[in-house]
Amino acid sequence: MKYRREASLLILVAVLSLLATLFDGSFVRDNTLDILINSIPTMIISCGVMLVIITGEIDISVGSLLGLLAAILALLCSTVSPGLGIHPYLAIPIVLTIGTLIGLGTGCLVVYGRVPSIIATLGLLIALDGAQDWLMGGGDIKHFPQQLRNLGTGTKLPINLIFTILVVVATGLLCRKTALGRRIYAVGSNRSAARLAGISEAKIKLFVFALTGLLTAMAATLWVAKLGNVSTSTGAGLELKVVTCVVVGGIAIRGGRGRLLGVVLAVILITMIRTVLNFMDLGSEAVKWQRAIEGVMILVAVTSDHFSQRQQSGGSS
Amino acid sequence: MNRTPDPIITIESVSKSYGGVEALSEICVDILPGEVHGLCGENGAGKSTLIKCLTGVIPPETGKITVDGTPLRHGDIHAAELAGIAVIYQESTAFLDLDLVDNLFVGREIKKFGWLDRRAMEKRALAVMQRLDFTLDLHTPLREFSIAQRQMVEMARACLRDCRLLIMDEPTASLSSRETKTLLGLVTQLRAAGVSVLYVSHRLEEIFQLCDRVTVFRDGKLVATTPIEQLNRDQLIGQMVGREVDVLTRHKEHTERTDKIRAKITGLCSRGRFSKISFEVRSGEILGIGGLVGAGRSELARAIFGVDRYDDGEIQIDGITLKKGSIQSAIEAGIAMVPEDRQHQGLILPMSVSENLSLTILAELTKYRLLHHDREAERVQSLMQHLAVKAANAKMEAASLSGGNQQKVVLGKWLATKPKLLILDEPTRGVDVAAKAEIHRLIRDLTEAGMATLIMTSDLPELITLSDRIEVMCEGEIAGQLEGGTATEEQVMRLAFPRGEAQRT
Amino acid sequence: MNKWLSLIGLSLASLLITGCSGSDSERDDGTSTRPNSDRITIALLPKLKGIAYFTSCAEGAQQAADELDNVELIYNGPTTASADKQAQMIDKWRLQGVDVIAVAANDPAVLSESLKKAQDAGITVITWDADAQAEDRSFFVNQATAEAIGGGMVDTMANDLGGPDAVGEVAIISATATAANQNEWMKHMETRLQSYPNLKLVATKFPGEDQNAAFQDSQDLIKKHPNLKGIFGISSVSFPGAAEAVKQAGKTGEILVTGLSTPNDMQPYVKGGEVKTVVLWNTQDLGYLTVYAAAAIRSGELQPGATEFTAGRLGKKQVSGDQILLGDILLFTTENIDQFDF
Amino acid sequence: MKKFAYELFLLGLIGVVFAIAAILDPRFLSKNVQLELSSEIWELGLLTLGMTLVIITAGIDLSVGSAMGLCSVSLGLCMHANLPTWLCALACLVTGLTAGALNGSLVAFMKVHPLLVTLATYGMYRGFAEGLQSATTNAPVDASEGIKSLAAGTFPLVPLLFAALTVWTAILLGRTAAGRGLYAIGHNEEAARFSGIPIAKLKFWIYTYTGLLAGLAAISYSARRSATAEAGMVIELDVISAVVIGGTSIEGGRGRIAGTLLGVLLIHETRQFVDWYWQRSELTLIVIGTLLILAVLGHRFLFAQNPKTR
Repeated sequence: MKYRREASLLILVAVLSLLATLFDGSFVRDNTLDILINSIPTMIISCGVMLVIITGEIDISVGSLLGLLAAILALLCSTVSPGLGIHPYLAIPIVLTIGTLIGLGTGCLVVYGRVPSIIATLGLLIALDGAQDWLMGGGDIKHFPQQLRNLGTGTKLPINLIFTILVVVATGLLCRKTALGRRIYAVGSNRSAARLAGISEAKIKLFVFALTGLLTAMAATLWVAKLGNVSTSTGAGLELKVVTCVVVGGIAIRGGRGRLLGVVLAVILITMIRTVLNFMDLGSEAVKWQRAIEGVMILVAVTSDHFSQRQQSGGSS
Repeated sequence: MNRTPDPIITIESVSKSYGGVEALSEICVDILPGEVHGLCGENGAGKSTLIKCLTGVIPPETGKITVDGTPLRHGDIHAAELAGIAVIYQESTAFLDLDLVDNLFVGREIKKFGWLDRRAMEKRALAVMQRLDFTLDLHTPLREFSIAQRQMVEMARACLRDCRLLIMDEPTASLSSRETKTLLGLVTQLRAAGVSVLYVSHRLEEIFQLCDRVTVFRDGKLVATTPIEQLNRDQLIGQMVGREVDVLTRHKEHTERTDKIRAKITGLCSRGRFSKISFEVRSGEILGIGGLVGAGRSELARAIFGVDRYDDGEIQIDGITLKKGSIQSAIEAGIAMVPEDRQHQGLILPMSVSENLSLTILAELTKYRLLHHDREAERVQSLMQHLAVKAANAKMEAASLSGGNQQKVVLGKWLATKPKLLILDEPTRGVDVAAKAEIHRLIRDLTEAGMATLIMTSDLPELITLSDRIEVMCEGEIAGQLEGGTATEEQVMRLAFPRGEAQRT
Repeated sequence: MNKWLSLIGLSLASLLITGCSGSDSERDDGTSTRPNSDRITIALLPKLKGIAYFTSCAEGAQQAADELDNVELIYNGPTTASADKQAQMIDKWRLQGVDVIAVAANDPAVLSESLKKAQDAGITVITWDADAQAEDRSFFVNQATAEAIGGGMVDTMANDLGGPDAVGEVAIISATATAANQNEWMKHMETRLQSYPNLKLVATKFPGEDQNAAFQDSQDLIKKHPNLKGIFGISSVSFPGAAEAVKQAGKTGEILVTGLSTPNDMQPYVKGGEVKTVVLWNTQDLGYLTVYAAAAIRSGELQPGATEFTAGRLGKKQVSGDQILLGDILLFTTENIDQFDF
Repeated sequence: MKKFAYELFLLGLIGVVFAIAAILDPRFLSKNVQLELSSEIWELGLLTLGMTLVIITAGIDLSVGSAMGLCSVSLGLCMHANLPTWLCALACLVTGLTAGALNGSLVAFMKVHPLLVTLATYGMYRGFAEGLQSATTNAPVDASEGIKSLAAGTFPLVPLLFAALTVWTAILLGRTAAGRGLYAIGHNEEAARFSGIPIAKLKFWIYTYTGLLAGLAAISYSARRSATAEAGMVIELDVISAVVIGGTSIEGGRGRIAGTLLGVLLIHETRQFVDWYWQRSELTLIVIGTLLILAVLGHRFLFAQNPKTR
């Protein structure tokens, strides 16, 4: 069945919702919107990282990159020293540009420097984390102009969510409806064949890395807008969460295969685990095991698929 | 036949060298419109390099290529494509994760307002399949198609490009006879439509059946371009190797065939792959397994060697039953296998010749569990001499050897284990004529020394001349037995085709 | 040949990188690691760098160092609250031969070995902000004990909710489940909560250092416990996270958030009404006092058994046993928060 | 000598670090300082031994640091219960072995991509470590005298053990059938399988070995500091960086223990000196990250063995 993965993710989401509903009857009604909003940074970045993984590369620098970009935006916008108090509509494009350029730089390291992407982005993960701390200097940065905060806290209309949906839809269209999207898959599926078909592997890869940079900058903007606070720990560990979501969503780690829908469901699933556990009466002792429980669930999600796949395809080549 | 004097493509004194070695030197060939132009030569003769120059994958160093009188921009894939040059490569260029429509159009998508026009692409895909007389589902990922079906998609892809010149590089290497027939029919059809075809193949029968003229390369140099009527088989081979070779010696009756049963397979079944397979191989005997591609030959070979598990049945070597699905126990029992895919399964290309050769006998080369480097060098040296592997030294990367020599290394690493049963899956695919003859001779010598050999091959002359006995498989079952040497290709084919279809052909 | 060229190239590149950043950092905090006989080098180690709390401590410390013209101040700390990294830094400072090491201990047990070695090497070890094991240091600059902090937060919350008879459910949002300081505080908070029989602790969450998780946990708590009246955000990540969640849930005024923070950092939420009272002490003074104490101990001016000593602009400070007391906990509310700038 | 060109290059880089140190602050180079700072190197070194094997097979183990944390906590629990020293150490090693074996069996027998397995266990082991610690002792446990004298006493047991394991691992890799098999797997797993290399077995054992090393590293760490769930936090980044800087190809098939040792030394000296001289934790991160990228770039452009192949 073609949509096996999506179906099982959907079932898991339903099971978790049901479980939570046992503890709180109005769980679904009260939490759906919040879970979606809380998933925004992961969701946006996952769209980019998914494309990177489809081309057969990986980007594990997004956590540090988000932190650095959030710090830059905070310094540009914050109305209190050391912030420069620049108008957000000016600052946001600057941050988006920086994000795209860093993404492009990563792409250049991978494509022209021929550094394996996992190593290039590991190096960046470490270095950009340092750069973020360096830039932040003292402590948290708060005091953002209302125009910026409105992007994240519009109570009537969740602008950030609408924007995220637009990003997801655009990514979906890119994958399915454009030549570029099909070429991204083609490069990941068989790079030498892609070359022979006249596709420039270099351009495609530069594009996906740059796009990931841009999307990370967007996520950073919405992050700052929503939480109104940037600290040195902003973004830490996000890269692992994103890669986990992309993989659980059914994107083959070797490239070429997987659909956006699965990733979207996986992001929702992994975001809601925390909320569901919060709503179950875990008791004060069990709460300490929350991270372990999440870990086990992710391990099961990552491996269970291999059980079923093995049975399906047997041992054929 | 409509013969216009002006060639559509002229190749004038094209040269190309890699690291000081001339791959092509001063090549001049012209291709006429509507002709099937054969291109022959041993591996490493420069055929692939010429193809790469023509398609713009690499630029030639000197010389020029003109299409209809206009020079082609060198090293530009798009320019070659625009000029109407399309190619079907030897190794599959399919995107296994993409569906048929995407495979046909990737790189040349049809767009409407910047978006993909899926409907238009589907329509054209159907049209081209109709023209080529086959039907496949448009939305199935190619992974789920057979190799032959993937090859058909490649054909369709080339046809879609409205090409003037279609280059086919060993298109039938992995096709069964029936599929080959379909494909050859297709080539004829293309010729009738005025498309020129540059046809590269090691299978001389196809060259004679199909081509109008044949160009032969040897060591990067042009030997001759000859109209096919002026050539016979031996002359063509002579042009290729520079001497007359007794390619496929007629089968000699083995006088020393013993009665000792080496391998006994009883009732082997694997769901969806093959069922009820039973046969015996005696020491000193070559048993050929014939059949169409997809008949289950390779799957059977993999099961015997323990690569895949099987559902039912038993494999015995010298009376000892093997463990299911364990390569290690198969090797311990004395089975060796030269797999189908030399580059991915047979060899570890980035490792040295020496490391490849000793990979199967590491246990023998250890002392106090440590590898004994001198002993390793000794063994490797003697193996290389025995097999006449042409390599500068044993430390060379296996990747730098020619196809024939690579295959000798694969053979060598298994002969080193002194196997009781040697399984060969397509042992001479993509191997040039001279190396092929050497490999055949080697197989025969070894078998006469008491080994049992099981050979799976799509190459019918090879199957018939090499085997003592032949089992023909059809749709996963054994359809019948034939005697080697005396069987005819027709007999094999009759057994190989599923019932009902045989009458039709 | 080109290998050696490349080597030279790379070494130049690395020189360049390190060189550039070097000049930069020296300009920034003017540190120099050269020992000097008549000068005192004081190494000030926070629990972690990069949060406002410790940065303002460092500012105070720098003021003191500037006033005392024989003091050179080194300020460095780990980027996460890691005791292991702190121990590494202490070891390095010992080897570099600083005169005083002042530590805000992330974990007494982990640091014990390094501190002992430092003392053996003749270095004066004091603690500030968070104490180490008593035998591993000479004095503790005590702004507040864990008991005072934990109890203070509970008292503040109870007070804001209506005094000793405060009624309602409260929750704690901590850092990781293994964060030593937070665990210590929580122990005392739970004890103190017993004296408010109508305040019920309904949940404790451990979002780690993840801002988004802290926000999410607070959000879920608010929904899950409709009678929730107060949230203790006891880490630098969870305090603003909880306040923001209350604000966005539209529960401003209904649910109060409290915790430890510098006034500048939480000022928007105090003004906004999500936070009624922020508990803290004067962090700049803490850093200032620490440096004065360090200098005084090193020069022999302050010795065990003393009952007070003079710390610059802070005047006379009380010494009780081996503890130097900073003074009272400060409570920042909307009335007084603008008077403080740190 | 050509064979060891890259190792020479690394030595040169270490020389550069020393040269910079000599100019800026010669005290850093004194025997005493180097000896004292070396206590940090053993855990990193131990873990890289296993990681080198894993990366040579084109695998990766992100969970080593978390496994080390889990081992440290289990050691702490045993010490807390006043169990005899040998039993504590054994429990710690068994925990590591088990964690490694879980990774190993998922990678080798279930054939899940190692990145996915260890990405999941990375969070899981750390989660268990934190859960276990906070549910039981709720604080780090001081190393017992037994463990201290074992791993941090006057007798340099850990360095000697590290030296022995290094020699053993190097021999395993360079001079045994298993080692040859690991390289074969890294280059071309399919062909290795067809050559009768026991792939699943080898993979299982190298992940398990890495787990065991995490246990050893945890004992060493706990003896120096204390038994805590914090042990090994983010050490996996340094471990992978050191192995890759040491010339092991992340794509598999290439790498040597000698290179790894130099990689460890280079990372260690760089980190220590930047920390030592500039006293800015964030600068250290920037330098290490840049070093990793530069080293791989250097390897690509200066030592690519066959420029003809892609």
